[in-house]
Amino acid sequence: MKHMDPNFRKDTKTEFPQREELKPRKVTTPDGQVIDIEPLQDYFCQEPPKVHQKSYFKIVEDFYNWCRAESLWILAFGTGCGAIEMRPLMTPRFDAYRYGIQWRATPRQANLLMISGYLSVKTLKRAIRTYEQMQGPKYVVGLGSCTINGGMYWDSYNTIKKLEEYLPVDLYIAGCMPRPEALLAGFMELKKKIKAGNAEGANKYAEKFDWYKANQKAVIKDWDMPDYNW
Amino acid sequence: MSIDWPRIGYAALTLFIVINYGMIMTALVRKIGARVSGRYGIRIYQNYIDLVKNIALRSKITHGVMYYLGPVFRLTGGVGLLLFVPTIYGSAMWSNFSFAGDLVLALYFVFFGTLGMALGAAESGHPYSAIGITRGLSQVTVAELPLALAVFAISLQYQTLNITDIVAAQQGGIFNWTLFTNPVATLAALFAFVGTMMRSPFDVVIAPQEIPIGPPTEYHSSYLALMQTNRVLFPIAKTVIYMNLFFGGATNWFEFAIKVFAIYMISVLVGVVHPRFRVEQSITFFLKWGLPVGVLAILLV
Amino acid sequence: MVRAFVTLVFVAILGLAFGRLALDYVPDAALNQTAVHYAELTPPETGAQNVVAAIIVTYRGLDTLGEVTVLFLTAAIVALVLAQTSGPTKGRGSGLLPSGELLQTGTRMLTPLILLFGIYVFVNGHLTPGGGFQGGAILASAALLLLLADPVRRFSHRLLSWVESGSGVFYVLIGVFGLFLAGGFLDNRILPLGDFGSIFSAGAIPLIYALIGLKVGAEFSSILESLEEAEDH
Amino acid sequence: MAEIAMMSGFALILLGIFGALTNRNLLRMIVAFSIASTGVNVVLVSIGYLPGRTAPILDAAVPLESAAAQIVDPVPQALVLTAIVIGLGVTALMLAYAYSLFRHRKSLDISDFTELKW
Amino acid sequence: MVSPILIIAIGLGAAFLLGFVNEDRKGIAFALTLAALAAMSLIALGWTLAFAAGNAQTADILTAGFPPPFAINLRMGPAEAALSLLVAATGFLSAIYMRDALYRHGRRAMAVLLVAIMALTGIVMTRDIFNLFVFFELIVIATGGLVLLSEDRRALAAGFKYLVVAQVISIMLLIGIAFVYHAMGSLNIDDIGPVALGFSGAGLALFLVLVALFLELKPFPANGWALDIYESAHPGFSAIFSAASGSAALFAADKVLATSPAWLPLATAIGIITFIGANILALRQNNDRRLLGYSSVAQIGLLLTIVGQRDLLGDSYLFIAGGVLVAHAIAKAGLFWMSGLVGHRDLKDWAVLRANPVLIFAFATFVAMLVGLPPFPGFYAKWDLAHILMAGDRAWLVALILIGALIEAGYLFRWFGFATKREAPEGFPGFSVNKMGIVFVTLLAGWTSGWIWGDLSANPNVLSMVPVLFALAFLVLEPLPARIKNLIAIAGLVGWFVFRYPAYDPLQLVFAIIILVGGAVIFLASFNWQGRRLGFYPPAMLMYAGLAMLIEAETSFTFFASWEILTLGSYFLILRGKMSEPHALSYIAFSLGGAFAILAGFALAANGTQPFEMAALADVAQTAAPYVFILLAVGFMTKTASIGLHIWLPGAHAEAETDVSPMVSGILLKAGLFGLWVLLMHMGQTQFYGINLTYFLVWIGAISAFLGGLMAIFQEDAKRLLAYSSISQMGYALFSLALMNHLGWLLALMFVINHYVYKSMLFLAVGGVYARTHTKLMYKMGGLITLMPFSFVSVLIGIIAMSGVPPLSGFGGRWVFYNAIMTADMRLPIILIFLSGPIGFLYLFRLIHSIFLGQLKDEHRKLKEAPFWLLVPQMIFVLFLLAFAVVPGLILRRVDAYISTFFPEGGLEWTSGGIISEFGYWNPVAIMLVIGVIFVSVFLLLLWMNHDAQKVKQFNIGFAGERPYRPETTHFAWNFFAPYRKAMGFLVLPVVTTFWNAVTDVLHETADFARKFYTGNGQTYALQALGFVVVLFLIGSGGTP
Repeated sequence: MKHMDPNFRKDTKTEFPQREELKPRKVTTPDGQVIDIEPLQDYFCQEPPKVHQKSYFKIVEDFYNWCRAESLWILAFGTGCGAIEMRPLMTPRFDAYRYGIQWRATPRQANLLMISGYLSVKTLKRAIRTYEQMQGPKYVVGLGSCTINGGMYWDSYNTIKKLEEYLPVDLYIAGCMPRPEALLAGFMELKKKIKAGNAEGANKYAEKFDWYKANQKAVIKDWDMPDYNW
Repeated sequence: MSIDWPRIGYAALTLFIVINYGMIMTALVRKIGARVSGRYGIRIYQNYIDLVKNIALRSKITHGVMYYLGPVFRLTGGVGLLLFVPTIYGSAMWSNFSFAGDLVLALYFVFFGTLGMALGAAESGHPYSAIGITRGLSQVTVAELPLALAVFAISLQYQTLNITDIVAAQQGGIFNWTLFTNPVATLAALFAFVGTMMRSPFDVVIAPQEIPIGPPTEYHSSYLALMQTNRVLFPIAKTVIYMNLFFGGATNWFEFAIKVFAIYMISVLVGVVHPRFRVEQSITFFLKWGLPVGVLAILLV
Repeated sequence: MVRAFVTLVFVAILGLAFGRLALDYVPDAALNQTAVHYAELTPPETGAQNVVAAIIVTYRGLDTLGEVTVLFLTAAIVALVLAQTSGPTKGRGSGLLPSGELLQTGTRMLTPLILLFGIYVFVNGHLTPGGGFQGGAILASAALLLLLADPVRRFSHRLLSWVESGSGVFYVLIGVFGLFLAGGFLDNRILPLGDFGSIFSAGAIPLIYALIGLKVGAEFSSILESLEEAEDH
Repeated sequence: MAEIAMMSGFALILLGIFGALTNRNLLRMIVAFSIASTGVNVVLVSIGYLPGRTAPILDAAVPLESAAAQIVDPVPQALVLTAIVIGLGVTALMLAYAYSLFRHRKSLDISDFTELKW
Repeated sequence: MVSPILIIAIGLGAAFLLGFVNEDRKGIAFALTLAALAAMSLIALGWTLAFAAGNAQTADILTAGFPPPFAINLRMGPAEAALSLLVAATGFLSAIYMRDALYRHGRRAMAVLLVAIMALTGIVMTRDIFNLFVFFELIVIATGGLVLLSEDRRALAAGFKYLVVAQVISIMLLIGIAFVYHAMGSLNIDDIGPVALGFSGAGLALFLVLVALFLELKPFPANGWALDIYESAHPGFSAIFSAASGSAALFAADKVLATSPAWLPLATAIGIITFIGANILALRQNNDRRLLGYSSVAQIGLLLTIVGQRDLLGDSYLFIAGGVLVAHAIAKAGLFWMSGLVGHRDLKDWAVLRANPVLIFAFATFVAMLVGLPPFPGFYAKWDLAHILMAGDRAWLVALILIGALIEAGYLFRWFGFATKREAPEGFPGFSVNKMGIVFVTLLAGWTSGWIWGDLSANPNVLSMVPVLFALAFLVLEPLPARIKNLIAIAGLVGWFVFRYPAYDPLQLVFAIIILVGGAVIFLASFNWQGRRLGFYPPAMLMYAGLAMLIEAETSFTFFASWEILTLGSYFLILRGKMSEPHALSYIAFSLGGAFAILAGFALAANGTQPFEMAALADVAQTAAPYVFILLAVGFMTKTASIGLHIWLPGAHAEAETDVSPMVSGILLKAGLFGLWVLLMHMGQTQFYGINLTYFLVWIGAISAFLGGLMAIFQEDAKRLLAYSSISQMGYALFSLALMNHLGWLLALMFVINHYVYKSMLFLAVGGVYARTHTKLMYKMGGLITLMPFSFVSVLIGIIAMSGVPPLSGFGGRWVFYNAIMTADMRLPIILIFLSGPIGFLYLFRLIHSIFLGQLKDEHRKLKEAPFWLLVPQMIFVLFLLAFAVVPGLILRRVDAYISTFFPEGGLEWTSGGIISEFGYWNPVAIMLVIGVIFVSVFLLLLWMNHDAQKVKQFNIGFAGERPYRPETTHFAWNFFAPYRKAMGFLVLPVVTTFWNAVTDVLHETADFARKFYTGNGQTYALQALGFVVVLFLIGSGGTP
């Protein structure tokens, strides 16, 4: 740690210029009227995330949780070297399908975000967006030691170390990298957690929204997105 | 106009049967596919789980009115298509609402859901949706052509546009089926069938990685649930039309199940052995192969 | 060169056409019906000895009126054209030397004679060869002589104009009289035909010829003067 | 006689036209047209000529009774007079134009006056 | 009656009298001139009126009191009287017009003018060939003088060139006259006996006379000198030179030709070559006066052609030649006079006329007169001419005349387009009042002549038809506010419908509903325009008048007149669009081409009988029938924009104003369809070499439907897309009509109704969007659904209806279509139709997606819904579509029954439980109900499950971890159907456009090449004149001189 500049990551003083496209601008309408455009306000929904209540009936909630557990749709989003370990899951050898696991290409339809390896700050931004665009209940699984403590990149200038500071992680699968078998085992664990009703990452994210945002903004210095990406 | 309640009951029952049949059958088809490639495959009831899970999602978003209505259109299209076509031959009740219109209605109602879905997906403002839609629409225009020609051919052959009459004319033995009395038309129709089932090689519309599954890229939760329902319902409704027109129809639910499955498998079998076409390739394909067969069909009648 | 050749070819072909006309031309053995009519009926109808004059003034009087108008027009237009033209502004005669005494005196002597001769020619037009045009031209030659002899000399525009217009109007009036008093426009019989062969015969022919003579003379003079004046500006 | 006159008339016309169309000098053109006009007049007169007859003036030499057999056709003679006068008028007009053109443009070459074309 | 000789005497006398007037007393001189010209005009007018009233007999005026041929005689007949009036009146008006110039040049110039007019009347009246020569020479000399009135210094050179050529001509003429005299023994024209066509002796002499007279008419190509005069002379004089001199010279030629009918073919040949040649050359002209010169030459050529046909024309000769002549003279004089109002000489400078709307109206009038459109004399003349020539087996001549006329229309209307559309020069000083007054007088004369010719014509007078008068009344109403005019227009349309309602048969009724009631509904949108909206209502109402008359037309004449009127009206209407100048031009070019085909078709069908009942088309002789069919079909198909003849449509419809687009698309196109309908009704079974001609129509319809749709899907411009879609829809209609069976016709009728509704609706919706976004490019819009919900709904309903998706009315069309093709003989074209159905779906989706869905743009965020009045008709259409979807029988039943009179077989059975055909059935109510119930149920289900959905904004999309930055780059709309273009793009290569471009290019290039011929060298001109004589001589004498 001694070689690290303590202010490097948590520097909040330096003002980074906002991206041109997101700056407020003046636009002439076809009628010649000049109007103000506030891109972040006009083009993005500014609502904060809500905490969603569980179903009123426990039995229903349990049934739902069982279904959620048995129908894990993973967002096809690879961050680090772990992405390569996820592919074999679909092969006849591992055949993740039989556990109700599928890959979905769009965050809207996926409910499991696998952070498959080290997460650079740049990718973190995308990961946050993607996570926020998924519909709850949604789960985050960190893959490999890099997501746990930075792993071999612990003193990198550009990767984050603890994923749970930025996203509500439900489960870490250790290893560098974890093998597909480990992944499968991890999924089973996740299922259990879901079925038990403990995988409430989305609600946690909503509850501790400010904390997460502060952490996120601390590392992402050119924060140029709405607080919550609907 | 008096409402024929029993008919509505039968319609609901038909719907129920077909949806469940479709849920199971599509899962079965996937399972067969998995087994062919040496996997265990999904559970036979996986479709139900996915459906419930999607309904059970807690947070939902909407992009606007048309976005909201898109899946409604879609499912209405599927349900309507099913109910406008006589399902079981020989039964007045299982003919559902086919009194409202003939073959032409069925052919054109196919577009109802497509249109609504396209509109809904487009309102999400997602370029991938739009790209997917252009692909889908581009492809379907040409893919439907051989079917239109085949339908024209067989309606000329049977001198009627009434589906029930067409089925009636095919009764009395397997060789009375259009498949055998007019194999060219059937072949033409099968081109269209394969082309519109959204399976490989004609599934670039929903290319999962390039344009994350195309038109429905923004759909989730119950929207997706409705669409999933439609996804099991609609192909079967379409298959029913093919069955009625070319494969002698079905006189009972068992025959229905068998025939639909068999016909459905055609597209699956074609799909598993063919890589994906680009859109212009599929258009060219249908013009090069589907169209001549269709033309031959109407010339031979 | 090409143009000259093409012109040559065209002219040659035109020559062929003319040649064909000429080759096909057979002189009449006798006068045609029109000419016979003129030959036989000119004296009784018009009282003119000179058949050509009768034709010009009476039978084809409208042509002649047109002819006079041509000259009238020409005079007017030449004046117009030249009025538009700004020549060297050196004053009258544009620096031409005045002619010598001999010439001037000769001119003075000759002019009345010429005028007289001109008048003679048009007054006798219905009797002998000649007529208004010829006479008028002779009158104008006097004017030409004067101008040549003394480039600085100018005639009265007003006079020329009055003579020109007056004779023209009178000519037309005579024509209109014919309409009311005799058989038609320009009928010479508004005046008595008189004795065949005498100077006061042939109805209005001498009168008209006189008017034509005056008019032509005035017009020619006016044209000549306009041309001369063009040098003045 | 008449034929010779007519032929020479035609020749004059052709010469005149050729001259007018090949000489670019305005004055030469005018002169050439004068020649052509003269040719026309000659042809005109020659048409009315009947061999062996006399001028159409009915004096003592040509009594009225035999006039029709003695005189030449008077009509062309009348026409030619008109033609001459008209030719004169046009020539005068052209001369005036030529003068004016020269004054304006300092040129007498017809090919210099082509600003109006196409 | 005053003796006509006084016309000459007064002119001459006054000219001489002017000599007495002091050079400085210009006012007196001018007054004298005017008085003389007025007197001349009045005498001519007196005679004309007397002839018109039948109080006068043709009079021979003897000069010198002797009978012809010994003395010169003049003749005053009806033609002479009218021409003298024309000449004298032109002179009178020109004199007023040229007042300033005349003052500047003094009494001499006035005298020259008087002599010129006098000489022209002399040419008209004289019966002596040498006298004719004298008058001609007077004209030559006077022209030489009057050219100088121009302020253009170049006129001097032009005058000299003119004199040079005049010399050559006079040599020919004089030699000719001399030898004619020699041959005939007389100078009287009446004595020039019939001279056989030959090139020796008398024949050659007459040839020289004729060729000289023809040269006076400035025949193509030996006419450079005349054009230089036209270009440089004072416009007042050019008016005389064109209107009066041309007419007089023509009459002279006519007089001489009348004596020897054997020579008529020569006149025809020279005339038609001149007509076409001069018109082609005019195409490349940018100088207004030179263009008018070419046009004058062309018109005189046409007249010479007509003169050449006088043997065939018989009694109608005067009517026809007179009609063309009067139209030409009035219009050309008017245009030359107008050119004096325009400060600069480029055609585009005529834009300055926009300062005064009446002048634009006058311009339009003159152009229409020249082209021969109703209600002007040329129209009646053209009609009769075509009929007589066709009946006389001279179809080739009709074809040539019509081609020439089309070219002429091309450049005239292009010019008119310049005047109305191009930038007007700045610092415009204003118009001279007396010059403008003269133009207005001419304008009045033009309309009067139209009325007179209509009255003289054996056919009905267009100007006494109520709808036309109603439309013209709007000219008077122009000062009123637009909304009041709009109200009157609507009242007029509806009133006429109510008034005529009992007389319509069901077919007419459907068209009448669309045209009149539908027109009124579209007019509701016009309430959106405030101010006076000059120039909108007269053409619009003219179009409606034409349409209203068209559907009631019983004779071919009324039909054709209505056709021309609606074409003219719609042209002006289309031209109003901001960028529509080139498109309006191609519209009018194609429309007139089509109209000419129709004219030829009718003429061929009538075979001389007039009036020709439309119903008699069925009885056309076997030999002519296929040609009649083809001509008429081509004519009608230009209006329906069938493929090959379609290139005018996209631009014309797309660039028109918002409320004009639905009029010209939703309503006007139906005129072509109506024509086809009538054609097929009467001649549906016409065979050509054993093939039923409707087969071709089926193919053309199918190809149009297919390619029109295919082109539509590649458009970026919303209105263009809709326009191409119209091509496709009209193709459908043509296809179904040509199927020639019961349901085919019913289908065509449904297309007529449906196309009107949804095309009007879509055009209005797009127009409403355009009104807010100021762009028609779809990719520049997007996401407007929330801002313009009503517009969206109408587009949505329009799209569902149009693409044939149940439950809306479009499906009914598809259903009938399937039933119709079941009994059709043709199968292959149906493939194209099958393909075009889904293609229609493609472009419609593109329309709604690119505009209303997708990403909203920065500059559109604050847009308002489309203007109220644009929405009103749309909502009416929406309601109608919904109603029509449920109860199609309301209209269709009656028509179905009516069609049974033509095709008893294959009708529909209308029961309470649905509509039953031979092959299938369809229950609109049940469909609507079932779909409605399912839809509502599913919707409620979704609402129950997803009622708490969070509304997000447009950039909240899953964008592969990224996020959009700008709506422009996120809206997928440009080149929307790129894959389709890759696969099918080769089918929409602009082959047809290239073809028509090549045609016009060839014409233009020819013109450009040929005009180099006019080097501007007077000698060359003279050489050309000589060459003209020589070549004619060589050709005439068979190459063996």
